[in-house]
Amino acid sequence: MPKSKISAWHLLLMLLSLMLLLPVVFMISNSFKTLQDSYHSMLQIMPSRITLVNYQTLAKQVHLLTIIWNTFFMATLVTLGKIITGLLSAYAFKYFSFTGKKWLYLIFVSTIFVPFTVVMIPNYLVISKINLLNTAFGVALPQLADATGIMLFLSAMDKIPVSLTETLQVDRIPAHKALRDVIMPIIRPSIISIGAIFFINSWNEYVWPTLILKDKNSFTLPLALQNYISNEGGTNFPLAMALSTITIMVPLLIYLVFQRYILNSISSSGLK
Amino acid sequence: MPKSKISAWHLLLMLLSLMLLLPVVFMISNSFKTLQDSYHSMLQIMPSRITLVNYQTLAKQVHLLTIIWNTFFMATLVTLGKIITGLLSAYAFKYFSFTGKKWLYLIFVSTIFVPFTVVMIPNYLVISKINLLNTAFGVALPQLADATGIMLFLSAMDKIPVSLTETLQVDRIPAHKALRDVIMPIIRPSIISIGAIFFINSWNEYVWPTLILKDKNSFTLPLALQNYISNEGGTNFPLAMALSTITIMVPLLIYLVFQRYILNSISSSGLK
Amino acid sequence: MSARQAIQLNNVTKKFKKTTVIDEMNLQINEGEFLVLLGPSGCGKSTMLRLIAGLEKANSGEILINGQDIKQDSYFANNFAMVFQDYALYPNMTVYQNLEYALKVHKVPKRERQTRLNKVLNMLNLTAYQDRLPGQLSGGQKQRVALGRGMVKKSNIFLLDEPLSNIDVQLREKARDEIKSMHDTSHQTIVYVTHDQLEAMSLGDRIAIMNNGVIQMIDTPNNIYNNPINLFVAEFVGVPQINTLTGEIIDGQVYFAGYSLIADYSRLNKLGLISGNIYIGIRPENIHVSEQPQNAASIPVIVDKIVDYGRYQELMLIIANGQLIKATTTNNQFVIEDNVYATLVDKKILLFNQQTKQNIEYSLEN
Amino acid sequence: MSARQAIQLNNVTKKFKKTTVIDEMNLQINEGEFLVLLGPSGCGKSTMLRLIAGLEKANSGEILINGQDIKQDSYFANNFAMVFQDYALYPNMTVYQNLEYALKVHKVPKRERQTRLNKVLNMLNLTAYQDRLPGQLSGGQKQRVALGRGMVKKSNIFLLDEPLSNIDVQLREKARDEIKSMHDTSHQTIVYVTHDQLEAMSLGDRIAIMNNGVIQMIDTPNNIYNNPINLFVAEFVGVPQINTLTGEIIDGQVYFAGYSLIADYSRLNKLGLISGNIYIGIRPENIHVSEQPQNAASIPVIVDKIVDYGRYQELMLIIANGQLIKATTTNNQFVIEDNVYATLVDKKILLFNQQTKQNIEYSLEN
Repeated sequence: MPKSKISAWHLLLMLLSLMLLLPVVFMISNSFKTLQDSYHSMLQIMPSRITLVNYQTLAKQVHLLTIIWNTFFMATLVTLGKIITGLLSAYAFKYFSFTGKKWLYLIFVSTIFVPFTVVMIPNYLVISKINLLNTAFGVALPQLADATGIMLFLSAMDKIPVSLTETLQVDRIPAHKALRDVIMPIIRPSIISIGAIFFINSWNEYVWPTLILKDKNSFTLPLALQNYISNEGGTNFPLAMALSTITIMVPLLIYLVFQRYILNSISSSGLK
Repeated sequence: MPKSKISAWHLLLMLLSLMLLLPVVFMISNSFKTLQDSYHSMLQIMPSRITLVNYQTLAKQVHLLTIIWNTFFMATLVTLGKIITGLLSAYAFKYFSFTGKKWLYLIFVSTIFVPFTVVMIPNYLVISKINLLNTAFGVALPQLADATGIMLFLSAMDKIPVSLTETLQVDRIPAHKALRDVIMPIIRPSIISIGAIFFINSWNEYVWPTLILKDKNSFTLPLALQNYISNEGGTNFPLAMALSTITIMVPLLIYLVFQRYILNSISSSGLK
Repeated sequence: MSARQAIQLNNVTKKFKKTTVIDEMNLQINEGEFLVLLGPSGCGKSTMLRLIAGLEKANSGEILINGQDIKQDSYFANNFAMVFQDYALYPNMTVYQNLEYALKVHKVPKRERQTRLNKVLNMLNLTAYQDRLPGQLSGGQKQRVALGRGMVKKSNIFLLDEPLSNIDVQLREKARDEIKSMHDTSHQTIVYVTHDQLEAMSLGDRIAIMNNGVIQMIDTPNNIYNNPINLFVAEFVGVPQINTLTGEIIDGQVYFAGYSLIADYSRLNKLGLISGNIYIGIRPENIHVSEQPQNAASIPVIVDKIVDYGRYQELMLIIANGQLIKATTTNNQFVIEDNVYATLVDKKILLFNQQTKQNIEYSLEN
Repeated sequence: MSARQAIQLNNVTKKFKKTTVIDEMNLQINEGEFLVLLGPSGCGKSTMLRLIAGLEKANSGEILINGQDIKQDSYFANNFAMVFQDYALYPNMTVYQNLEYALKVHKVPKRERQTRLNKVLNMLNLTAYQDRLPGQLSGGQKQRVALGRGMVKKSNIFLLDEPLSNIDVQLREKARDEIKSMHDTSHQTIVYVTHDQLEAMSLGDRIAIMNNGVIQMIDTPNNIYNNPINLFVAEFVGVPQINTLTGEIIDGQVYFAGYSLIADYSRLNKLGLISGNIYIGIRPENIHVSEQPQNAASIPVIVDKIVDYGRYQELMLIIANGQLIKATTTNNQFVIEDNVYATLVDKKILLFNQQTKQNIEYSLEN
């Protein structure tokens, strides 16, 4: 391959990754600027003077630990719930035949494309009727039926050789034991990575928790962040950026820890 | 497999699909109720009296056609942009080796987990600086660098046998011709389905367009819908449900048309 | 071998969408018999095995195992062992756990499990590997574990789907011998699917040759080789392939390239054929090549090509009419372009009807 | 065959991570030569082909094609044709387009393209299929298209990676003949990777037997079979496998099971061995089985098992000391448990050093 051609492709990727990274760099940098610095030289990458004042102010203004615990609890609840329903449904879809299976599957997939704005009101009304407002359970409940999760688990199960499940069938192993003793151990890396993805997404979730969690004591990080951001870009911009930086710490950590699994599972092979 | 066991699994799936479907049914049903009916019997599935009054009111209050056109134009722009960058990046990642490839890929994947709330302010500032507020281009630009799309295309390319690309290599076919003449025709079904997913997601997008599209003339459907919804559930609930119903028509249509491709691509094999 | 039937298929038909894969199949397999299903890829042999295992459902017909219809739920769980091409060992369990798992689930008491496992591990020389995971085993060891999984279940029917195809060519002979010796010791009923005729010939008590979802012939290896029912069977079995020549019957005599081939008149008289075209089948090892004609039917040929396989040599011979025939010999002394004579061994000549492709002289008693 | 070298490997080493796959390889392939790389799976034969094709980069050493280092960019694009195991036809193009594509990209004028394509389509009997997509072709047709793709490029080096392994067993003989006849007509240099020794024996001008990334022996099929350099080669080639027996040299004579095997003293004297253990290699077809001893070295044995492969029979014989040897015969008249005599053909006995596993008598001139 001529050298010049490779460079062109390389350039494209560099450009895109720059587009992806710049906002993050920008955020971290501004979280270390004073309000004045930020106002004058918002787009300057290196702060002219590094200050921790924003983080200190935050610590005074909000119960950071409570908020982090709320976020963590909600994300854990959602993750466990989605893993359980997703795993069981995917297994049922994969290894059982029953009437209407194809239709049921079509319904599941089609719901992926129903915009959240459209279903949030009905869901809100239900959660409010059963008195789960302001609870993590209220946030988690409607997410238990999650078609994306089912499909992620389905594609993990696709990699299990048919002969293996047929051996289970020939040996007359009951379905729940087969799932527990053979299928789950085999797709353990996928479960970990899908779980990590669930957790991070739930951690970052904003629109739906806004509806359910009205009480300041039940706020999660993205909700608290919203208090510092007006539509026009925030009254105290560096303060918002400091809270943003705190918000992405946990996802980043989880990503780094489970990186191997996540990479494998997301692009299941990807590059050599 | 004993009959009783199958039923248990079946029940689970039925329950989940009910949870998924109910909000949609509920929405459609309420869009045909009068304001009063809806207030008194919101959770009743069949309207006691079917009325088209909500749709008529909508047609009077907003420029439905303009809004639909805006949504369509924006979604098309985003879709085309994301297909082009995604396809090119995935191809570069898949078939070229260059220094730093692994790191670049790690950056791409990691950005999937940066919450949107966190990057939207920096992105907003950039779009505003380059004078793209209130335009579909402003909505599309930051989405061109989209790691999810790259990974979807990567996994589509994974199914191309290595021997095929090695034949292209032995035959000294230049990269852009190989992409155009061989790789793209082979993954055409995936391109169609990923494109459909892009389009539907963009059609449904709400948070980011809210920031960019301030002018009522540039509103998309989810933005117009927001005007009828307050946090507490809407001042005119059936009217909001009517607009919701209109909103999901196009995604539904696209889903039905490309269903075969989408199912294949999403769960790339899924069930038998 | 007892005459009780372990497996019985009555008019079984299996279709995938509109393609008929198994067509009105009838088959009886005796208890303790080693039956090999042999055929080209896509002939339906694997589907047949899967039907017997209950992994596929027949569209019509019935399948009886030890006299019981497999559609009944009462049908005994531990009857079967199935060995798949990839062995299908549970990758997360050690060799010991793999063997133990089904017993544990079906609540065989612990002491009983241990006794059975130790016996089988010993018999298969797997004791030293019992704590290894399948990923750490060679192909041959995996195959033994897969067999062992059936043996600890005390299965009396083993279904094997190309169990040697994932083993290195050089080790297949040994792996084959292990299957054979398991059968010799424990007399299970074995149904063995393969596309490899050497495997089939060396293992099977009987071989069923399949094509297009139909059993063409089911018989002992010897009869299949020497007394094939039709041209398909004759051409499918034997390496190098049988020579298929176009001959003619004139006045009750078989002519090929102008030579009258079969001296034994009584054999021809029995057929009652006076004239017409036929196919003549003659295996390469039944063509003798010599410098001088051996008898009146020796055909003058030219040596066109010689391939030396070490143990034997293959001669490509061209006849005056341009036809090519293959002969094998174990001590070739000819070189290319030699003018020599080919003599077809009279008694080994097979005659096939040109329309039906049936062996004209085929008889069950033969 | 000219003596010009088409392909030359000098001290080529290839590692994947820490595993050495090709170890300091030296190899010369003459122009127009048909070289077969034969070896067990994982021996490095495919890697070697990929190194030559430039699909893998060597860690050290150089590879010359027609005298030019392949690392140079100047290296001529149309030199090669590579046929993959799965043929790697472009699934979205017809047969005609598949053949035409590389020419079109490299700007061969349209008329020239048409001429070349028509010639090749004709030669390979593909004219009738030229508008079909690869999905509509059989395995054999796909292979012909893959060959044709190289022929229209006028490649003078063909690299074939197990091209017959996706073709039905029964059709392989024909497909093999097509490759052979392409080579006979156009004299390309061919490097052919296979694990099938019959294919190797029938196709190769020379065969290179590989193991663990090292060429064990490179020679004509005949020498490889009859004069193997070491025990690995002797055991790898030949079905059924060569018998490897443990023998002893006492007073300059070879003893096995108490019998003195080699009568020719001059042969043994040349070796200069007086005493010590050795391996005795004897191919099954070189063991004569008879009712009465044929000479003083005939060993009394018992027939343990007989497998009838149709064309020949394999006898498993047990010697008094419990050792098992295999013999083949084409007209077996013995039955199991017969007491018979096995006579090893004196001249065919191979002797291997027990430590080095080398053939003691190996010489290049032989």
